[in-house]
Amino acid sequence: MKRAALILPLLAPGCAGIQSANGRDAVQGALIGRLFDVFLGVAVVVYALVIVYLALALLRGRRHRRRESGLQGEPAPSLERPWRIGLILFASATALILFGLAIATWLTDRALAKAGAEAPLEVEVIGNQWWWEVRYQDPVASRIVRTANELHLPVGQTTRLTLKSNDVIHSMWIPNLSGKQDMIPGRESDLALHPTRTGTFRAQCAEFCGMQHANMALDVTVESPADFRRWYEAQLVPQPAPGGAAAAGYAIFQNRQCASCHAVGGTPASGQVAPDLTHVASRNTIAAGALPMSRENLARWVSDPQAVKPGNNMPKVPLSQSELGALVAYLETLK
Amino acid sequence: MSEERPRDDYLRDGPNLTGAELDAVLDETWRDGPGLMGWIRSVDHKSIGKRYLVTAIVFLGLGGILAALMRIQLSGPGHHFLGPDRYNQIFTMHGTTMMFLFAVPVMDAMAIYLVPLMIGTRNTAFPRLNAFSYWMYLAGGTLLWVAFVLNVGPDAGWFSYVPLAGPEYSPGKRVDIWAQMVTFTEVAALAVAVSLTATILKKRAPGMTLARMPIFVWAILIVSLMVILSMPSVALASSMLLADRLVGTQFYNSYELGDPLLWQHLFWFFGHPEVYIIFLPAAGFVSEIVQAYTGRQTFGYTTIVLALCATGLLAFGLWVHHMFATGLPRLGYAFYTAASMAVSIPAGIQIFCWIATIWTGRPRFMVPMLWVVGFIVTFVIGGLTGVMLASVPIDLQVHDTYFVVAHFHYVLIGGAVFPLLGAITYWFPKFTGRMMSEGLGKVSFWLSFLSFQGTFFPMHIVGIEGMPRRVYTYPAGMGWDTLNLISSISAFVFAGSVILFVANMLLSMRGGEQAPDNPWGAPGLEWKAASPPRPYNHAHIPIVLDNTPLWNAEQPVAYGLRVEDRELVLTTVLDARPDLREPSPEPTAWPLIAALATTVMFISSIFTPWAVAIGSVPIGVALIAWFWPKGPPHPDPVIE
Amino acid sequence: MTEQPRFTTDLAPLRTYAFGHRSLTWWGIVAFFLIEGTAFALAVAAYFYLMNQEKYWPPQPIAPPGLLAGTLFTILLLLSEIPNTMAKKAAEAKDLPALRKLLIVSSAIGLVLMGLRAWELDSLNVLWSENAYGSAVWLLLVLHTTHIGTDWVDTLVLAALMHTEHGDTGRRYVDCAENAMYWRFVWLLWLPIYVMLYWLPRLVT
Amino acid sequence: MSLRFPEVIAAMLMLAATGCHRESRDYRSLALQAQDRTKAFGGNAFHLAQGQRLYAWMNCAGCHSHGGGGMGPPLRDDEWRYGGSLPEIVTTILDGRPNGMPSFRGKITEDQAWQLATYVRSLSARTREDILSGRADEPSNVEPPVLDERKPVRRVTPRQDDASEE
Repeated sequence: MKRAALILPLLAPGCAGIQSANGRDAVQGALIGRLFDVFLGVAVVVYALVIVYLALALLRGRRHRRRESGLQGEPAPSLERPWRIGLILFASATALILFGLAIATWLTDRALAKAGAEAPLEVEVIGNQWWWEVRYQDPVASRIVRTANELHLPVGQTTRLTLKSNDVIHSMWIPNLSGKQDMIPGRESDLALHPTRTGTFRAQCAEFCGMQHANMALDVTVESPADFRRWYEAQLVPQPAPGGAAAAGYAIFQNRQCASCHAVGGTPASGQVAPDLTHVASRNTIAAGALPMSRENLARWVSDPQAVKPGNNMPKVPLSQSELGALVAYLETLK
Repeated sequence: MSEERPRDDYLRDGPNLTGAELDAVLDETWRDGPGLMGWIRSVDHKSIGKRYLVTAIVFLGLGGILAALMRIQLSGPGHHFLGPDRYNQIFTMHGTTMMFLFAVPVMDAMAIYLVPLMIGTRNTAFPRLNAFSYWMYLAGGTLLWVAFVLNVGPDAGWFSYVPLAGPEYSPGKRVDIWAQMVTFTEVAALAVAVSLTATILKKRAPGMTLARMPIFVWAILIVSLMVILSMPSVALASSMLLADRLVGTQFYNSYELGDPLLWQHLFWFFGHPEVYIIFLPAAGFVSEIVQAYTGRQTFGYTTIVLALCATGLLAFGLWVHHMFATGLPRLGYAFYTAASMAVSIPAGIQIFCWIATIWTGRPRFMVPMLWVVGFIVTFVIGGLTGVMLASVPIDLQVHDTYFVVAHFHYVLIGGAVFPLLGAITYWFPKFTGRMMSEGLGKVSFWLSFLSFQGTFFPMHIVGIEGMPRRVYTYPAGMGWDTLNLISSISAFVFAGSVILFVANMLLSMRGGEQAPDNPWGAPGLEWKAASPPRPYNHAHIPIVLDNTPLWNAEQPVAYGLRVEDRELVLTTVLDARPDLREPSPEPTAWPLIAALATTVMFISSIFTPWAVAIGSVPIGVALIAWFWPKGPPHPDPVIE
Repeated sequence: MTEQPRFTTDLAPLRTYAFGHRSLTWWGIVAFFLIEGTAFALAVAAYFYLMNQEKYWPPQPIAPPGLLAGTLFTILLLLSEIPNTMAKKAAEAKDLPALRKLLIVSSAIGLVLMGLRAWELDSLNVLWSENAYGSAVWLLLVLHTTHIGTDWVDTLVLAALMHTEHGDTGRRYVDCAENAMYWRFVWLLWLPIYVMLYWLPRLVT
Repeated sequence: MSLRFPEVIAAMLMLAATGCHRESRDYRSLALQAQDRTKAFGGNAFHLAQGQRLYAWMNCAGCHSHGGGGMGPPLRDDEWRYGGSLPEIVTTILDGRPNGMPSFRGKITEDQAWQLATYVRSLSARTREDILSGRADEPSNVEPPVLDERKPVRRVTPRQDDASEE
């Protein structure tokens, strides 16, 4: 095992990005990563042996090279004998190595099952065509947090994601934390995460789900339990109707097309078919990772969503410049 | 009707009728008709095989162009070269074309052309069924590509997971056309499999017992049985998908007791044997090439044949490794991990035997041998990443990422296309009577080999670094930019090398130096026939005494077959004792007409389910006319 | 090919047709058995796959398929084996008159079977578009109907062929024998499907 | 090959006329006049599929159920109180109708109204066969389409020959 770990670093180059299986920022990710190191190490060793064997055969063959074609005389059976033994040794060695790797896999599986056994925090993630609906479960109904395209996790605790889908098959994959699980309509699967390092990571849908499969990302923020508690309480706070400059934007949001699909806690707008916007301004990105959150990007997205994410289900709502400015001002207040 | 007494007034080959005189008569009997009608009516396995090969290489080119377009779009983050809709159509068409329209048909092409020559007979069994299968394959490919040109190309991936490919989330006729194309190519592959199985079992030269068959013929027999047992699965799945989309059945509708995973089970039950259907003929090529260029029979003949059988058997037991992320029970997965790992043992054994053959033989490093070495170096990497993918936890990280894309390109291009290019170079003299140029061959090999590694090795790293599969673009600053650029540039060099190879083929077809019957001094029976082979392949049916007929001093032949009508000998299955004289069907256009009727029925059934009932009447008429004996009844039967 | 090749085996006295596994078309038909058998096996597997996802099978308001039509169809199908076996023996004995009569009897039985099948499809108590159960039942029945339909047309064609002057040649007898073998495969395949579709829902609830 | 080629090309061109339009995913908003919109939306499978999803999202099933009718009139029959052509259905959706049909103007965009109308018209199987989607991924408690003629209600707009819109 240690020998494999030595070889590995030179093969998985570069520090792990925010969306990389090398990140290993959770117990699950680390377990899988270590198993991958074992497999990679064994694979490199086996490959080296095969190449050496091939090279020797080619070199020996080069010495006996010949121009003329045709039969060169059937090699004597005595010459064949060592190769028969070699074949048996090779086959049994391969079987033994594979058996060892199967045992390593089984051990990792058991450890993964144990790591995800009990989870104080339950989160339901529902895949839709090209965005994620995230619901933090709580026995008290009023404390259920509904958000979209973002996932906050307390470090050092296990969180269980219950994965569902509203339309086609998606796949929740946070490479830094753990492996992926498909979200299949009509079925429920689960994914346990036990982050060990704080930071922001990026998850992405890993099963082709249509036109905007490429822009279906999720911001994962791992923070200390205290910060997580603070974020959780902030999410529970509904958004009252604002005064001043944002009031015009609020009126547009409630009376025009926005309220038909989107919901903002504490206001009449309660559409369920599009992401919940109660605390949209507190998120890092817009439209499932398509644009980083900023005032200009909000304006750019709302004015023409089809330009940013062609084919997504948000229509181009006809807005004048002033209406757009007012609406964006209102959205900025939804911290 | 009393016992069939052979009337002596028929002209038969033998000591009194041999050499040039026999050649004239046999050529007259077995030749294709002249001109276009002759071409359409042909049932000669060599012309059908060549047609399959040319069509498959055309589809390889088309699929390659799509790959180039994808690499341009992915060469950097956020490119707008292709929109999402067009890119999704392109990657689906790339996968579908390469798997259904290139890989399986090209192996069929080589098998149809070479198997009758290698087992010493004059045509495949059921040659008209072969002709029918080519027309169905051509119709399926044309349907798909015409639809793609008309913006009706499928866009749900080459395995079209439901419900995305279902009626609600794939509006229009795009996925219907994909599903119907699968039906076309599956009918074609099944027809070829049936005819090859019967050919190999019943038409071997007298004396060629099962233990003396060339390894390539063994590979094709096992592949044919795998096609027969796996293709019905995709036929059923795509018909159920078409029913869901057109007549409202509920197979995959999770709201009405259906299950999207039913599609995945049925598709991958076919999907995984399919990739072994592509790899095993390539393993057969390598065994033949290594045997010819090291001047000795491939080491461990029985071991390799058993390894081929083991691969064929195991292939049916590991399809769930494509579904490790779908949340099925973990104990079931453990079985599939074991099976997926176990399937690498037969492949490893074959690699061991090939290298042992090179070690103990006296190799000549011609171009085909370079392709074999390139194959071993590349395929072993693909095999090892395959073992990684067999382990569930690792697969959960790398499934549907560019790591998997790298894996299957290593085992499909490295494992099947490299041996195929070597095999084309090796048998080119037999196909065309001219040698491919050594120099150009070496250049295109090294160019292909190196640019292949440059294109696909970085994909391993990009996959581990988190880039999912089938994304039409990706954000900047994820650490994927340079690796994708390297892949894109190498991809163009690789495309260039394949074009160079095809150019070498085209140039050598006319300008190559004349090839003798057996330029490599190889032991197989196909090298006993002329280059290019006469329409009747062998003047006299050869008799086989051991595994390497042409290296045996004794090369006896049989005689006594009729020469003015198409006739060849059937032998018993196990030890190939001569058993019957079998008339071989005459050329006819009915297979084309039946294929056209089937095409009309298949395509119109996309638009209205009634077409299935109405459309099957012309097919029935065409098939009856195809089988109905024509002309006056012959006492000694001839299939008109 | 300058010098004379060594001629050793004379193939002239070999026969030009034979019954059973010595004939080439026999192997083609066995290959088709494998193809259709796999397709039916997978359709049955899909039926069981969908079944064990439900507590009630067939799902609640739907009654299992009507027994009368299916059972009559199965009985007649089994009875059709009698003329079928006689036709096979007549073919192997090259007894043309008997073969001609038996082929006509088989074709007539085929016509009645198709009629019974139409009635059976009508008494399934479920439409293919109602739910996955209905779809699976209709899939199996449509597959078998095409299967029996194609072999019925084959029998019709053979019956017509045997009445022409081509009928009296060796290979045509082989064709009739192999068609009889194929008919056996058709009803052998139907038995498990019949038990599964008609009796399983009644016994297992 | 030569003799088959001209026919194949002719067939393809004819197919081209219908093929690419039915399939084009033109998600950009279409600034077109009424009759151009009828052709643009009426003959396009993508818009029909989007209309099907809007039908679910905007809770049309609340009153019309899956076209069988309930509080609102059935949409699967051939009975159109306020006109069965596409522009008329769009007007019904956007401006609402007396006794119960709410106005969706401002609640959904113009294009969405046209997509919804395309789907609603397809419920009575008046759209071309090749555009209809086989079924929705939802419970199939949909009664078979009822096309038998019922007693006609007095029409608001003169009856247009619907066939003209194909």
